[in-house]
Amino acid sequence: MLDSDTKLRILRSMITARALEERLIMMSKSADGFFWIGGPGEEAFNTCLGVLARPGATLDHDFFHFHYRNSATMVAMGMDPLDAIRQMAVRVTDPFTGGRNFCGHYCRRQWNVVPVTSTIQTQSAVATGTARAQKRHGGTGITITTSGDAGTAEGDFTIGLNWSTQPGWELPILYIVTNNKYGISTRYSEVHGHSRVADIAAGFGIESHVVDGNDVSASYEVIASAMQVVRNERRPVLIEAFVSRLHGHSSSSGGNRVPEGAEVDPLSRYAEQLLGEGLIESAQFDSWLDQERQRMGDFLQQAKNEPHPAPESIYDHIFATTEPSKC
Amino acid sequence: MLDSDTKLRILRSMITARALEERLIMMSKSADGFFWIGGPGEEAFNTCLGVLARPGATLDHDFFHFHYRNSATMVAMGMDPLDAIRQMAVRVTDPFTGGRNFCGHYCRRQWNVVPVTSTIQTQSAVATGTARAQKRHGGTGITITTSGDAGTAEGDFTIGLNWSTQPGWELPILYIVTNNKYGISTRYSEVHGHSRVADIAAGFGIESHVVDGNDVSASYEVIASAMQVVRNERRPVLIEAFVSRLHGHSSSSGGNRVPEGAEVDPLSRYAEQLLGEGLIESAQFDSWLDQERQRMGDFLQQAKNEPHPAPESIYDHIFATTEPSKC
Amino acid sequence: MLTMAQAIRLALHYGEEHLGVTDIFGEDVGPPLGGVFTATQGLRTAWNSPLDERGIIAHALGLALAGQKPVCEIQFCDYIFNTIDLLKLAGNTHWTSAGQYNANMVCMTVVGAGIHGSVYHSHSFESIMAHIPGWKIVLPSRPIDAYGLMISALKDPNPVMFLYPKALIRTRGTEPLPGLEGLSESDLKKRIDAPAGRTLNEVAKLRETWQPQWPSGLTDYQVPIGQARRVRSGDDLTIISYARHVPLAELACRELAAEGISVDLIDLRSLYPWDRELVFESVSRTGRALVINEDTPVCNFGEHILREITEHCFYQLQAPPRLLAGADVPGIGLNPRLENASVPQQSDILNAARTVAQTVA
Amino acid sequence: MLTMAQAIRLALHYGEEHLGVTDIFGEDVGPPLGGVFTATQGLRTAWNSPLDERGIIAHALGLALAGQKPVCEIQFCDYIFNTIDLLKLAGNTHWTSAGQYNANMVCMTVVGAGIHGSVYHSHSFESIMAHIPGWKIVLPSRPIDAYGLMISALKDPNPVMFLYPKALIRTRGTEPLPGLEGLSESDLKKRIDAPAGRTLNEVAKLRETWQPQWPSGLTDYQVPIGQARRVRSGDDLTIISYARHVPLAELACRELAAEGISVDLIDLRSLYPWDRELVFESVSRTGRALVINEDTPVCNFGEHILREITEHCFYQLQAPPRLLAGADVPGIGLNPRLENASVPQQSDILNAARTVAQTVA
Ligand SMILES: Cc1ncc(C[n+]2csc(CCOP(=O)(O)OP(=O)(O)O)c2C)c(N)n1
Ligand SMILES: Cc1ncc(C[n+]2csc(CCOP(=O)(O)OP(=O)(O)O)c2C)c(N)n1
Ligand SMILES: [Mg+2]
Ligand SMILES: [Mg+2]
Repeated sequence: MLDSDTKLRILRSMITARALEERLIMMSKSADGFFWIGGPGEEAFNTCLGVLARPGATLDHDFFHFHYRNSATMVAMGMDPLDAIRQMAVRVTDPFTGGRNFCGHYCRRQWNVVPVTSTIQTQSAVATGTARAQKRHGGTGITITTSGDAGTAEGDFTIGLNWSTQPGWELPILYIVTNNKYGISTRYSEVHGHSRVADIAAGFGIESHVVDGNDVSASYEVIASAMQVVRNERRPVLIEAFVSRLHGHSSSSGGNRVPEGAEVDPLSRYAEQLLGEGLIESAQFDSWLDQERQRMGDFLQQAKNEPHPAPESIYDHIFATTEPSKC
Repeated sequence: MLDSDTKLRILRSMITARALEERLIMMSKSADGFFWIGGPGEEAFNTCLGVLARPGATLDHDFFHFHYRNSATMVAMGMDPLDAIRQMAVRVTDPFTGGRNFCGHYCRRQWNVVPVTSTIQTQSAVATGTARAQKRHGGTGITITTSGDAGTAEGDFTIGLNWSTQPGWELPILYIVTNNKYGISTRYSEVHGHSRVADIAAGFGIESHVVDGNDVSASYEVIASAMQVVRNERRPVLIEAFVSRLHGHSSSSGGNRVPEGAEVDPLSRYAEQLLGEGLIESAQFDSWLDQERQRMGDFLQQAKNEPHPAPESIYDHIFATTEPSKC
Repeated sequence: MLTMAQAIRLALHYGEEHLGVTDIFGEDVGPPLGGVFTATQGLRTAWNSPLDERGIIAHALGLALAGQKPVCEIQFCDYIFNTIDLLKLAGNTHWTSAGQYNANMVCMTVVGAGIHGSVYHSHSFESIMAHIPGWKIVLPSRPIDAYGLMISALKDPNPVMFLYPKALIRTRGTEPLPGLEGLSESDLKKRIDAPAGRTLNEVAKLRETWQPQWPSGLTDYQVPIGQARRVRSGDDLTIISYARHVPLAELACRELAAEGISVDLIDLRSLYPWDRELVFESVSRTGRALVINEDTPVCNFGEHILREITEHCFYQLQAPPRLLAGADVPGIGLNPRLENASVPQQSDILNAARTVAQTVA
Repeated sequence: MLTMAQAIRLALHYGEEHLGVTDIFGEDVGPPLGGVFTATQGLRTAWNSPLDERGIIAHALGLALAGQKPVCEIQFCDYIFNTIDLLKLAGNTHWTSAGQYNANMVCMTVVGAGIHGSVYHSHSFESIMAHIPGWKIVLPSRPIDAYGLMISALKDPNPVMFLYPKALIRTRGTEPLPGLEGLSESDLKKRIDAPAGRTLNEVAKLRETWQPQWPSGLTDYQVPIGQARRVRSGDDLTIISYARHVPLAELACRELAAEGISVDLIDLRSLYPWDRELVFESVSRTGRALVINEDTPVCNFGEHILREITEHCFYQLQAPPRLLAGADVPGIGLNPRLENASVPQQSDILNAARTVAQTVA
């Protein structure tokens, strides 16, 4: 059971994440940014993930191979939302890619957040590499990888499962599939004969759990207990979390708003729960949300004043000249 | 239960297949051929498969996406072993590839035997295409694809499983995995955490069976009943058959003979069974085998008299100039 | 006039009705979306595949082996690079089977930058593709060529890679499509563009009952594979380009003409086979050649053309022939300053053209 | 003298002991086989992967992201073509992360024909590889270069593709390896070649207890990436080649010398970056250039070199520079008549060299 402090921390982090996404969406519609993709509708699950994760720069910390909808996780891990706004504003101050890549494509070496790649599902296979390093190293650091439901059709999904179950080299990976029932416009049920992605993991002998990703308490618990297994038993576990996709697939897919009420909003749901528990009051929630919205607007103003990358900088960082510092 | 005629037919076909493989191996060691790869040790299972299959050139016939160890299946389907010897002798009369490809790389359009490709496991994914055509067409023609155990680690294996279980488009595919417990030098148990390949199929909701592929009766039965399901219910089934690898991986892998007795020889085993049943006599068996060995030697002489492909023929068949005749 | 997306859609429709096309499939290719670039809206045989490029190419190959005529789509060429082995298989099927089978399939995918696509929606693919034997490759720059090349691709018994430039998909052509000369833009739109909606659910609902009103009069108008188009005639310099850089080069040519440089501008349209006769004839005459594309420069398709030009027109060359290509960098940055520095812009074309045209030994 | 397989093995051993190599893996790379070409026998960190090239490259990238130093092998380059997207990812990791991460990994794989490898054990890979930004690419033709390039690759913080020609793996070099000058061939073999056996079981049994006796004295001898080697000096013609065609060209040069044609023969050794200075210096002097390799000709790496040569040495060129490459066909046929017609032979080299050397305008 979550204590009140944690509950409030989660709620406030969800609020920040939502306000951030709202701002990024606005930017994609104005001249302040281009393509938007992100995670409104996934805040409940992704925030819990961020709260429970252990970011850092060593093998004793966790490694993160994220899907492009993990802003709420980054926020929960302590990311300054300004950084995400800088990325959306394609400024050189974008600390993840220097104005090179889309929003949501995080990368932060100090936190073992490896580059988010647009190539769907390759992260499942790449994750086995960081996990092998961690297995060899010992300790309780784990590798966490997230993906959507549709992407699990790529061979790389089962490649990851297979490589993480090699005899003697079972890997400490927490596989997370956020199932929002769609890949862009294609329904999960149209192109998947198995009703649960989790079934596939079972075929590889991997423990798996299905959870309502819009339910904070359930998500927190399943992540916490799965992490405990992965951290201590050094073997993979998969969680399939059913989540909402509140703003459609992205800024560029036809019809990107979902009709009001068609999908659960995890933020309102959690707010109502905490209201019901008497932990917060309605006005308090509204003011927190307003504050965060205001803050994101201020961040945008700040980011807009920051420099663009220089044209000739395209030639920077093609080749490294020195060895990276060791983990 | 198999009747005596079928039993004898299977035995004789197995003898032919064995004598063919022996000849091909000899050719790889002499100047009569190059690289050898094939199926001594898989004759029991692969012969039953050939006996039960329905080769032909239409969608009502079966489609074959073979592994490179299916000579016994081709023999059972009626292939003249001379043709395989022509391929090993890289003569232009090789009806499968015209002297272009390795032995065991069959291709026969009249029988819906699509090109055997050296790229391990791609056939699992390609097979879904012929099966879709058959599903749409109706009837009882099915797609059969075979592969080894190690190759199931490729993503293409699960890609095939996934595409053959699309809702409303469950495909009539018989997946066969001949598990000889090795990929070249690497033991199955060293690189697979799941003890049965069949488990993976189950994750996709695909019915699967495990069989001793060195046992003719068991193999025949499991293939027959699986085929019945695939033909009539138009959905995929997978069979994992445990087989021997009597001459090692290929002519070029280090140490290619297995020690005498280390693996079951399905041919001797079946011969002994039929001897026990009084269906054949020992001398009869020996003479059949001798005859076939002799015949393969004669075929080699014949093939050696046939022409080589001409150097400039490398430019033939790069592009087709007319549409293929319809299935 | 129609857009390239409409032209492709119409050609595919013609293919379904008259050329035996059995399957048009890929990610989000079927209803309700009809392709992220709308090129497959309303088509009878279009369906949604799993999110799996390897499965898509393999499935198309299998369909072709079974005598079907599939058209598959890879949503962005940026995501085709996990299938190169399968493309090679399709390309060697006829040869390896000594002529028994052909891989009678078309694969379509969008290429190039120009829509703020960032690192993974800006790739070019023609150079690697041209290195895969057994395929024909086309890459139109105009709606009418897209139509004619698609018809040719569908009629060809070999695997054909149909590339098209994502930046030009919505641009209207200036030539009417043969057979549809009488149809107005808005009429065509009303007939064949699927209705829009504010939400995916609304879109799905609207399109459930929607049926395109395919115009009658469509013909099998073909642009033969291998035939380039002379966009402008000139004597001082030959510019060879394709796709998005054809209209850019055309603009540049006008400016160059004002400066007294008369350019022979060739839109290749087909990259394999390509129109060697037209190119050699032109370069032999002008003595100066500039190839323009946006792929990265090492093993760039333009280098192939330049190698052939140098071999065949060596004694006519009056200046070093040049390649103006994308920068040799691992990606196209999202910030427009980065993108503009990475793929040839109008000013780069002018500079390169002037250099080649004005060099004197 | 040692073979290339031994040279690679020794360099990898040096890498394990002194350069922080953590993992050497791939299909059949670990015990008992130690690689189908024996290049990884006896190595402390070698292990067998699943049969899965995508998994191999992805895993190597993951290890590199975690600060390990992996060397992965793709058994034959013929099977690397399902991983091009992953190679691209490795190549853009440093750039896309704005310098935060580097993919500190080496990938090794054998290339080329010459062992009756038929359609799928004869591929070349350098042309497609060179089109993937962010990688360095090496391709030795001699054991000593294989050693020196592998050491350089292991020291380089970037992804390095280590290609080696399968036809030359067992050929002995003529130069001793620095540090091992005193060791005889048979001693080296006894020390580091794993014992053979008649059956796989026997092999496995023998090798269970076997330990290589690594020679002491190994150094970090390096061949700098990007530095070509002048194999012969000459004035009439520059031949630029690499891999299996270097010894073939060397033989041809002797014959040409007898005919009075003196050839400057350059073994590139590194393809990205390549030694432009040496090549331009030579071609500027000879005025004639021939590039030889066995990859298919469209978007061939030699076309890249020729484009650069034409651009930089245009006014020194006295004859059309030429490419002698593999035939433009979908595969190498198994029958030797087919293979010989598909990849450049000795006689093709002589003919091409004579043509370029003797052409007069
Ligand atoms: C390999 C690859 N193929 C195609 C795409 C284009 N694409 C981007 S997102 C997407 C749908 C992803 O669906 P899902 O995996 O369910 O994730 P979601 O967006 O729903 O979170 C597609 C097809 C891609 N980015 N990468
Ligand atoms: C994609 C690919 N990778 C690697 C190889 C090289 N190779 C040929 S056979 C083989 C082992 C195959 O093992 P398995 O799938 O168990 O089949 P078996 O040979 O045992 O029947 C390997 C690695 C290949 N042919 N294709
Ligand atoms: Mg989804
Ligand atoms: Mg096996």
